[in-house]
Amino acid sequence: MGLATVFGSGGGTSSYEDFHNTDLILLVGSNAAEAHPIIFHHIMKGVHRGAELVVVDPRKTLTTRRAHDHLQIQIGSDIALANAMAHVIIRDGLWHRDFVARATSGFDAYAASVADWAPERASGITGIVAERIESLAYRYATAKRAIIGWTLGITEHHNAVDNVFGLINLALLTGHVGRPGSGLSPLRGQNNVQGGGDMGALPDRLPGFQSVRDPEVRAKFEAAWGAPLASEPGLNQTQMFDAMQEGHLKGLYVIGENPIDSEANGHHTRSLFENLDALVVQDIFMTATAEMADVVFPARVSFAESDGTYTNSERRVQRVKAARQGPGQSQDDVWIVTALARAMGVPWEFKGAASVFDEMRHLAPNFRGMTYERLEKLHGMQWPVPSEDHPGSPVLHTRLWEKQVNPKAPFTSVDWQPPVETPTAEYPFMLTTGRRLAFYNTGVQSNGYDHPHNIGEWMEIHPHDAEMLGVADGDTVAVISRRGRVEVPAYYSLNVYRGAVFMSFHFPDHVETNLLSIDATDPKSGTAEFKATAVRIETRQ
Amino acid sequence: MAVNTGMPLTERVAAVVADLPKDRSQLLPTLWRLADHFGCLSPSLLAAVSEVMHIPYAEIYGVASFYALLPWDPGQPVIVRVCTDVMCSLKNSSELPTVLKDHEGVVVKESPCLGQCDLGPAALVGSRVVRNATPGNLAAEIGEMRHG
Amino acid sequence: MGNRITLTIDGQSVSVAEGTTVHAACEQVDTFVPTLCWHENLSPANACRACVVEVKGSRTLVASCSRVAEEGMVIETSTPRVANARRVVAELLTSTTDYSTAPELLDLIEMSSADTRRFAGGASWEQPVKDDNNLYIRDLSKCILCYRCVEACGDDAQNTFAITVAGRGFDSRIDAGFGRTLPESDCVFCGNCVAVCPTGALMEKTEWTLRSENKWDDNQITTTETICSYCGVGCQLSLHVLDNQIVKVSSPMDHPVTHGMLCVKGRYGYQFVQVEDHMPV
Amino acid sequence: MGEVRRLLPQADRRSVAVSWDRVVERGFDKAYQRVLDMGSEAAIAEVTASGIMGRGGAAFPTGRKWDSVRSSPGTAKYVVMNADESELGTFKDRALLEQDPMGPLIGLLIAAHCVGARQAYCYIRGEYREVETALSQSIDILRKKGWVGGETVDVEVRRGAGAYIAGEETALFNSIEGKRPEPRVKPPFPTVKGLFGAPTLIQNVETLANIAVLFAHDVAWFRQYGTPATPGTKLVAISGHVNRPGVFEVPFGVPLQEIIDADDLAGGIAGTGHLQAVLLGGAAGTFLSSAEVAEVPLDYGPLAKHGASIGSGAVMVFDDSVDLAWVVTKLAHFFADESCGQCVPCRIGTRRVLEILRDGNTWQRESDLRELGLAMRDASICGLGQTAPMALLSMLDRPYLRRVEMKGDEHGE
Repeated sequence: MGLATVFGSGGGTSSYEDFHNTDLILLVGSNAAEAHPIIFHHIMKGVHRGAELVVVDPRKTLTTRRAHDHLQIQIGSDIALANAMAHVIIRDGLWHRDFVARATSGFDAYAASVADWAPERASGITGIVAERIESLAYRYATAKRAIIGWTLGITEHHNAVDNVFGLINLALLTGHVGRPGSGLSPLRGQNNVQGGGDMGALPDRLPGFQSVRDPEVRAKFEAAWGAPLASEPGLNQTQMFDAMQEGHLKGLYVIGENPIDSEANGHHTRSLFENLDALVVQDIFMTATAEMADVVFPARVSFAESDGTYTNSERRVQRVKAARQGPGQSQDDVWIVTALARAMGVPWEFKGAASVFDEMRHLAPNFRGMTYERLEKLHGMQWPVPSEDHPGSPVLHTRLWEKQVNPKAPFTSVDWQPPVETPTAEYPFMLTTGRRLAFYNTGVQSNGYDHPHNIGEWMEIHPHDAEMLGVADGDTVAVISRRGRVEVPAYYSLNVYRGAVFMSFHFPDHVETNLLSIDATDPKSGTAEFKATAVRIETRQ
Repeated sequence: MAVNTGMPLTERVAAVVADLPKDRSQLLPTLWRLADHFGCLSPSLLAAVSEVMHIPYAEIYGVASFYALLPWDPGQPVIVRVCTDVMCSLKNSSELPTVLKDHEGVVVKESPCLGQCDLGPAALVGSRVVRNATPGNLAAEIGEMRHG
Repeated sequence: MGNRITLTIDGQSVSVAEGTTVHAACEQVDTFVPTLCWHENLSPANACRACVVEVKGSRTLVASCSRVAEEGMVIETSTPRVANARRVVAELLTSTTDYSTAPELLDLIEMSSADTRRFAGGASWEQPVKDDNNLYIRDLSKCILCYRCVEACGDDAQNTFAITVAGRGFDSRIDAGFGRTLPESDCVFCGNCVAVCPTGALMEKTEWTLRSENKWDDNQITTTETICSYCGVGCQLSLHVLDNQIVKVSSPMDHPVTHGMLCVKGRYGYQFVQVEDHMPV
Repeated sequence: MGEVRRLLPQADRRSVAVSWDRVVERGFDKAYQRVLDMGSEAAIAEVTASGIMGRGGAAFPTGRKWDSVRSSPGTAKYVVMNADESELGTFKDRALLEQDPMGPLIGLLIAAHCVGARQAYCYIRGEYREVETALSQSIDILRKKGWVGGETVDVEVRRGAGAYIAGEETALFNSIEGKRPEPRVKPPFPTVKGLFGAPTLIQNVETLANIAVLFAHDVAWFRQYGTPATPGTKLVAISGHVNRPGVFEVPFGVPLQEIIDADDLAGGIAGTGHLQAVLLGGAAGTFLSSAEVAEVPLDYGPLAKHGASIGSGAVMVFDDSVDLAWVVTKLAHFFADESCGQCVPCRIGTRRVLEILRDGNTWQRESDLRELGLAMRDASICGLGQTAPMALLSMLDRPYLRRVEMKGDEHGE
């Protein structure tokens, strides 16, 4: 969202390979060693070649253990850090004057917006001493090449897009974008989040990030599809939930999602779904959501039982192929959607994923040069690939380094807002959530194998906090937020600071973590604030 | 999952090596310091070193298990290393371990050449070199070690 | 593309890019030099010494896998000294190790005419299989101490450092620290050690079980390349399928995202695909 | 010619070994000042002119090594004193450090100054704890004089922990770096990429002591002793069946027989009174028969003709009552225990050699032992594996040293 606004397309600007040849890697809100282990391999290759690794994370993680520097930031204070870094960079003249003048717009307003963000002020909010903020600003600004990577620690906040803008601003200020070894790298949480965006699974976009508001684009698709298209964006998920609440939205078709377990404020989600007139779920599992459905379409496992493509965090479009037969009457997603269309009276032909892809690439210039043959031969290709003789684009936005830059990349001033919930006497702890290495999301996939560390859900709590509460290592405690209550074993951990606790959301059958989390969402991206929930902890009587 | 170090031990270790830099090159001096302080090394001590120095536990073990002199025997016994290499063997040093094994609280080990070939048989009692070793002077040295 | 240098291999003049190893130079002229511990994606360990060649002017033989070619170097790959060294290396390894599932070692035995019984009968590596988790086993009777697993676990890929070479000399061994089981150790079960093991000392539990039941049949296994369905990294998977069941997952060593390495979910988290009762259909 | 006193001071010294007085008495203060005055380049030229070669065993020209480190690119450089003396039958560095620790230390400071190193290490064998203490005290004395620390060079003493292989220069670097002391592959050589990946000068204790006495005098003085090809003196450690075992300083070129027989040196054969053989150079050395001993001088060239080298300066003397196969078995035991385990020929080879010898099959399996030994010599990574079979091969090459086959266990193996 932030990247698309500033640069015109929502993809990471660098390749994994860029991590090998850079001088500074700044990870913010990312535990790559556990959430993106193979990207972490690339990061560490760079580290072994001399790059400095700095991690900003409220927790100590496997990633921070390998970092040269770990800034253990207070939950939800990233913008304060980013603005203070910008403050230092501008104050001390470390910014890239030529790049800023040539390739960006809005610098003056931005400079004014960070003028009162002295590191001392940010220190009080982030919990990081001012000298370390200054030092990081210097190192980032003076590095020959630098990459900022981030994950859900940045985007699962009520001000997620502002968080991203805060980081993009730093790259624009220093010219660390659009060059080999310098860039902005969002590490995507799910295997095809990028591919979904590529294919237009966004309310305001058609395939290839083409805007639905653009009449020329619409005309192109209308001609190809033989149907009129809405000229205004549809609803994002938050808006859908609001519409369900208000009773406008009465039917829902859910493909490959398990919102009953995965959405914040689980009790609320369930009540919304109960009030729907029709719920259709297409999935490979009888998930909690599927259990509520009026109709369930059994699907095939996309990566092992059907054909298609995924796009990864470096914009690499790669082939997915069926390796085995799906069970029983299951069908792949394209077949089900086609059959549904036919049942609704549209005479679509049953064609495979290849023909869908071919249609898409002829309509979306970024993908035009990708054929299935090329994708296989080259181990996937990184968009944009405008023609069939184009090699793909490892680095995005190199245009920013041309003599004439048009359009320019705008600075976006952002102000820090605390998390929607902050500790109170009644709810004195901040719960933050995240992934554990061996597990994934709501566990429908990762609970199928026998991992030696699978002991169900547990909560990490600082030993001093635990002792204060009279909680022994391993005791089961009740965790209560304004929305719900769960019971979970608490283990002592020095990975969290005092006042913070950590849980994952991998074992909803054991502990429904998301009953607690707040459904305050970012108005721009629709992402909920999973990372900051005020809770109270009670010993179980 | 890593060995549970328990905070107290980690903190104790941190205190014992407080003056040593925490970089990897100080690993062996750190192990020596801890061996001297605690009498011997142990798995939980190595786990504490891992925490304090940010070196993976297995790596520390890989290094520590290489060296023959680092002590692992708990109960603070006196370790006697008798050279049974060529030159000391010619002077019948290989008989000494048999004589010494009756001493309580003494662990006798055979050692490669101790570099005392002109004054063999040689032995190390703790870290003290005994030249022209006999059951008698070894026993005296062991006694001194225990009481002094 | 940098400078080029010229060297002589078995009397033949060869031009290679500066920085090329002697072994890679030999490959360029189709001169086969055997390797055991060397792996394309790992730092050379220099441990097995199967790849030694004679370099004119050098007192000892030279490990070709790590030695960088120099201008004017004169290399012989099959002198009597080289042949003796290779043969003895094969004989020493086979005297300690169960080499039944080690293809490169079997090749080395054949090409060097090694007598696998010549040094047998002494101390060996025979020991019980370590079966302490349901993802992979460790059969250290088959270990040749090539260091590959340690490097893959360490700074060449995973950076977990859960295992190390411990002890020394003949008693050197791969260890997670005081002989701990893997679940007790820092191991995160990515299985990258398994992926690079050349001897079958490390093996997926599924493969090991099927082999012990005589059900593993390479000719019946199909391999399909696809992409992992977990996080957004986009790792290429090779799904090995036997009787419509995924029995193993690996990744191609030349893939630009993975370089053959995966995480625990990608390598082992596939069981959900074939839980046949996952949906009442 | 007999004993010389250069590195080992006369017994009638007034000063104690660990003292500033000793530095002055030995002229080392003037030596150090002379180097500072003449500048690094001239000093290295003087080292080169002196013809000093490394005394650790490899006999590499010292001046050339210094030049190489000095000219290697890099801001951080290191010098290391290798005092990890653990070679079987070798104890000359221990004697030197006990009797005159200031000499090697001054040599170290001079070396650091000449190659441009700000950090030096003394790596000392773990068993030599008393020597370590003396060395640390000596460094403290030099620190108080401002010769160590501050703007000059800092010196850190590192104590080993019982690993012979840590005396191999690259293994020693790994040990200092906190890694397993496994040798590294060469090239790159330490002069280019050594400790912490930086250009490093590593020298034996005795070599550094020679540096100190050289600059306390001059090249002409230094070259008074020894041969034109091999100037100077050598410390030899004599043990076994001689009347006066100990460490002696002798000029290069002196006949081996004289070292054994001279009254002020080893004082003649003890035991049965009949010399059977000498094992020259330590565990990795070469057997010389009594006939060979009678004809060779202590010099690299002539010894090479017999396949031998001075090595660490160990001279182990055996009378004719000793079964050399037993000695070789002992050596095999040593190498099997001390192999780091990194490469196949050494890790498994040292064990197989030991097994064959211990089973008393030395002569029946002569060809297996030869081929195994040659593979170890040719294909091992480092000097340990490469030289581990040397004594065995030298015995196999000297049929007249064969005795009636005896089982190792008859000797209490």
